[in-house]
Amino acid sequence: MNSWKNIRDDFPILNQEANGHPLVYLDNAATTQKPRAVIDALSRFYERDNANVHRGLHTLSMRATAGYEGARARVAAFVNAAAPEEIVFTRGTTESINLVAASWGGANLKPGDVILLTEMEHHSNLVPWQLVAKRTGATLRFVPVNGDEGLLDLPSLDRLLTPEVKVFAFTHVSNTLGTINPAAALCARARNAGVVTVVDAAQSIGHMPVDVRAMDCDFLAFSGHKMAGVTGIGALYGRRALLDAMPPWQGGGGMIAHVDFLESRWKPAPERFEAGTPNFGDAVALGAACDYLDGLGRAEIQRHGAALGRRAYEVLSGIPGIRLLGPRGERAALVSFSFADVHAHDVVTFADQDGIALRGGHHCNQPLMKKLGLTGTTRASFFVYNTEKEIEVLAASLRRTVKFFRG
Amino acid sequence: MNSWKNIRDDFPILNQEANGHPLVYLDNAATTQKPRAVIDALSRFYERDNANVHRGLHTLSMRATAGYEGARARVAAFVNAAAPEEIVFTRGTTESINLVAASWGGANLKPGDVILLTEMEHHSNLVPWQLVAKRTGATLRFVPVNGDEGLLDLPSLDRLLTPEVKVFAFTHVSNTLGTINPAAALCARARNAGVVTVVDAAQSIGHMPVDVRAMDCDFLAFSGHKMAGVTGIGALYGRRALLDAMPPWQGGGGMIAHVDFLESRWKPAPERFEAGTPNFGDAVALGAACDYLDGLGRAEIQRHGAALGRRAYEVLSGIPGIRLLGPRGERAALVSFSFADVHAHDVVTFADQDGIALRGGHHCNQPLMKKLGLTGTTRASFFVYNTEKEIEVLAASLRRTVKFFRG
Amino acid sequence: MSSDLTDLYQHVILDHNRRPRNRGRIPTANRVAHGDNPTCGDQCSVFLRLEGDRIADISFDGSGCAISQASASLMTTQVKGKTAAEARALYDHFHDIVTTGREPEEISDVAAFAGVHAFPARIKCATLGWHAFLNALKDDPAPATTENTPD
Amino acid sequence: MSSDLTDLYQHVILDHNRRPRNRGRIPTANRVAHGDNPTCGDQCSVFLRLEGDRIADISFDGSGCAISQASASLMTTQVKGKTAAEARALYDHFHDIVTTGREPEEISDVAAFAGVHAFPARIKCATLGWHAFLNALKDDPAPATTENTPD
Ligand SMILES: Cc1ncc(COP(=O)(O)O)c(C=O)c1O
Ligand SMILES: Cc1ncc(COP(=O)(O)O)c(C=O)c1O
Repeated sequence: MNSWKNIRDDFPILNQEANGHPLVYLDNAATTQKPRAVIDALSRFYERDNANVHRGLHTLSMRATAGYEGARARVAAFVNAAAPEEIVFTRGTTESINLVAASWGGANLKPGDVILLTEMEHHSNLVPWQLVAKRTGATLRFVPVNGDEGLLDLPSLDRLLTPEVKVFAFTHVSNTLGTINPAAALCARARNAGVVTVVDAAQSIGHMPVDVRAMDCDFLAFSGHKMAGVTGIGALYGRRALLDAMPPWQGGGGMIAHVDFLESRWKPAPERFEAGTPNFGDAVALGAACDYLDGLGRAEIQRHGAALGRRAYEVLSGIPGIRLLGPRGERAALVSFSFADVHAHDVVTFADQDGIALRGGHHCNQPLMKKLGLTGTTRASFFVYNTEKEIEVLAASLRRTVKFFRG
Repeated sequence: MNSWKNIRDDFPILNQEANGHPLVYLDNAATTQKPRAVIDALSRFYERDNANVHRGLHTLSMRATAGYEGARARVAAFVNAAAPEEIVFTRGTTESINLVAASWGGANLKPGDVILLTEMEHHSNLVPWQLVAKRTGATLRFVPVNGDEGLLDLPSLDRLLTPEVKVFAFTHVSNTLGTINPAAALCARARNAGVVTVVDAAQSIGHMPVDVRAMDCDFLAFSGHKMAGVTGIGALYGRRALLDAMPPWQGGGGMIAHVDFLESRWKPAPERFEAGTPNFGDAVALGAACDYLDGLGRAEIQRHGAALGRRAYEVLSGIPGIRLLGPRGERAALVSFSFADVHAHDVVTFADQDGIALRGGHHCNQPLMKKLGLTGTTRASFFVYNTEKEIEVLAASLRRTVKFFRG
Repeated sequence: MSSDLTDLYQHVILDHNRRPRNRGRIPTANRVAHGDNPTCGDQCSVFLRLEGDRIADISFDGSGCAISQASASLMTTQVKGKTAAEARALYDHFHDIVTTGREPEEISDVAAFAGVHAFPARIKCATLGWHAFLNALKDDPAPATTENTPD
Repeated sequence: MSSDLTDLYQHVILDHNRRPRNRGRIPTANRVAHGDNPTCGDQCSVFLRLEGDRIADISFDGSGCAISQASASLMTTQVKGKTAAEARALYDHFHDIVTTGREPEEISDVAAFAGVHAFPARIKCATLGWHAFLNALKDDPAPATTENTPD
């Protein structure tokens, strides 16, 4: 168990001022900060163990390979995969989803097939499907969102899950609304209809226990940089039978069983999907991030985040003219809002002058914004080191900002 | 100018023993070690400046964006690109080539077209072309290698550059033979024939000046981890007009101009090709690697590497029964060899017991191995910190090994 | 409020933001151009009535932050009645102010935008309306975008 | 030479490597299987004459490191004349030795492979010929591969 008590000391970056105020970092849904333990694991790897993995029989290479494959096993355990071979390392959620869409989708979709998404998908769980739809002749269909409350229209799901639907891809937690979707129930309903499921866990992976076997999904995509890990590494979990049946996506060293000038044969998963030198340095750091989060306890992280999310919703709802998005009750560790008379970017610039890091804009959710009649929102998103006190600082700053604009 | 004098002190990893002997790291063609300056740049980024880039208007995000775009400009300058927009960040050489093959190739190749490669290509510059050939109906053709000497059969090039050839992809430096191909001349001949050129600079980028405008190539691919940078980051240089005309490859956040539920529009290059959160942490470290190498002086690095390559060829040629590959004269900073009676993997295991890190096997060059009647070779490859003394240590170890096996 | 910030959101900007001038589509327009800033999501359409070389009338519409909207609004008041060449010179002047922070010698509303200089991420907001206007002048049908423009 | 290394490349391995037994294709074979280790490039083909349940004759061919070739050679000498069940038991025994490093109680040539345990990257080399043999026994046409096998 790491200590929650001095948790802010674990994150060197928090110990600084921005524009003359103590940094209040509330942009965690974009990327989380990294604890010393993760940064040190990364440096240590390059200072002691670095060498190219696989194919290498010398001491450093064997150590690096053990580090890389150890990280794979660690990540597999973190999401409770049945085997390390079910974890493919990628750059992050976006690449993971592109891999599934291009490889699984390219091989399994045909004209007339339907890809089911939801209206709250991040562009990274929408555009890859648009691209493969164009390539294969499949079409897209969307589970509606019920307005500002941000809940999926679940009754419509049975109607939408027609026999033409081949895959259902949805986000576990919305980065814009803070909605937590009932992933296990959605997967169960899809499975009953014979539909493959792809879960975008970008916003849940660092914030709550994520168990692929309890969820019983077919694929799960996530990013290391949103779970206290560094940028450049993430993973795709895939059921082994599905992964092994998929054609390669990228070609190159490390993924082949045999190469001739004109034809090649592939290794099984996960190597089949890891062409070229893998990002083993950052993978090792991702293993350290898993250790760090498990040290804090993931149930405890979830409680902490949910409490901040609810508290922020309450406190901010008192600001005149604020429009809050997402569910009022159970919600993820973020709050998203807008004002009719102050643009999100102006809000962010004003908050920044008070040392507060927020994000404003469409949050890679343009179609949802359009549906809700918004051009963007301002979002405050929390992680393990954020406090109720910081929510007060945020509220005070927002009040000053709207007052300034309203004159 | 960094100091060459105490250069080994710049690389923390070198200061260790392997199996009771001082580490002699001769596996640099697989991956180079990282100087303190690069490791520190990475830690420092996560300790001070980390935030998601673009779309971010708060202090940290602006700093991170400046760091990331600064790294792009730095890398552009490193290869003398005309503009930072000609640099797309990727995971490395393999991903860069897959991007060109899938996006440019997918849009421009049709049945009957020919992709011209050489017999010395790394799997990473072969398999992506096999995949796109299968998809588009194009076929592959190869410039022959003249046997153990490892030179391209240049006279045959004019015969091979028929009107059906649409693209010529070749390696600047062979990772197996140590051959340095005349890249500028090859590009000029291809250009005269109206053929697009793709240069695999994985093995040249860290070892000699690489100037895309002098070379006048259309695309150039390379990996950070082979030029003193960390794993997970590399780049594709592309002529701007070509990049801007190419369709996206991966979809997701950051690469779109406008997204609707059913259709989207793309940003121009390089963003079009950087879907999802980029690996900005490692990109910043890559900028530091450029600084480090330029500090040593790239012409000086080239002289150092060429001297070691020649010296190793000379010294090792005295070992009974050794078969040396690649050119006898001008060669890259590596030497590759085999014995009829001792397998490469046994050589590597024995060398490792003497603290020497070598690589044995097909070096992702299976078709070339087959052509040369080899199942693999042993390779010793050098970087800025290697010494003539280490070549002596290697030669002594090899002599003991062959003696042991021959009894 | 920091002084940088009040510099940025000077009275002029707040005023144009609250009461935009020449907003909406003029029915007599013979040139239209659209600009967007995909990274921010800011949008701006410019409607132009060009008579010979003169900007006889102009309006804008769109959505975005205070800076982008106020800048577009102020732009319309500045170029209305000017020749194309005069309008281009005004843009150069404006561009110089927002990128260098140099305040112009004569007192003018444009000076309010000198504060943008301290917020480099916002320069694209300030120039969005101008880019759309320049495209309308050129009669360029491609939407103006502030991605990969030098400012 | 380190003692780990001489353990590994004991006399038995060197001997089988220099003078492989049962090498080449037996013309009477009624079962063939091929194994490869894509990471190393090692290859091994096993040719089997199965009469009822007995391994009447066996040979191997291939290329690879001393360990893989010696192990395949030794394997052929061990299983020739045995029943399928006996041969499988010999594999289990061999597998135990190379993965745990436990030397068997009775003195035998297989014991030479206990040294492999200290070189985890080489375990796949030592088991390659065995995997090809087991596939030939099963009459499995898929090439045996040491990728993603538990050893
Ligand atoms: C000539 C050549 N091309 C391509 C590659 C692939 O580089 P990476 O594995 O970094 O993608 C390598 C490195 O192994 C190489 O030597
Ligand atoms: C819900 C959701 N999906 C996908 C992504 C994309 O993740 P990444 O940019 O790390 O690939 C994000 C992050 O922005 C997200 O919030």
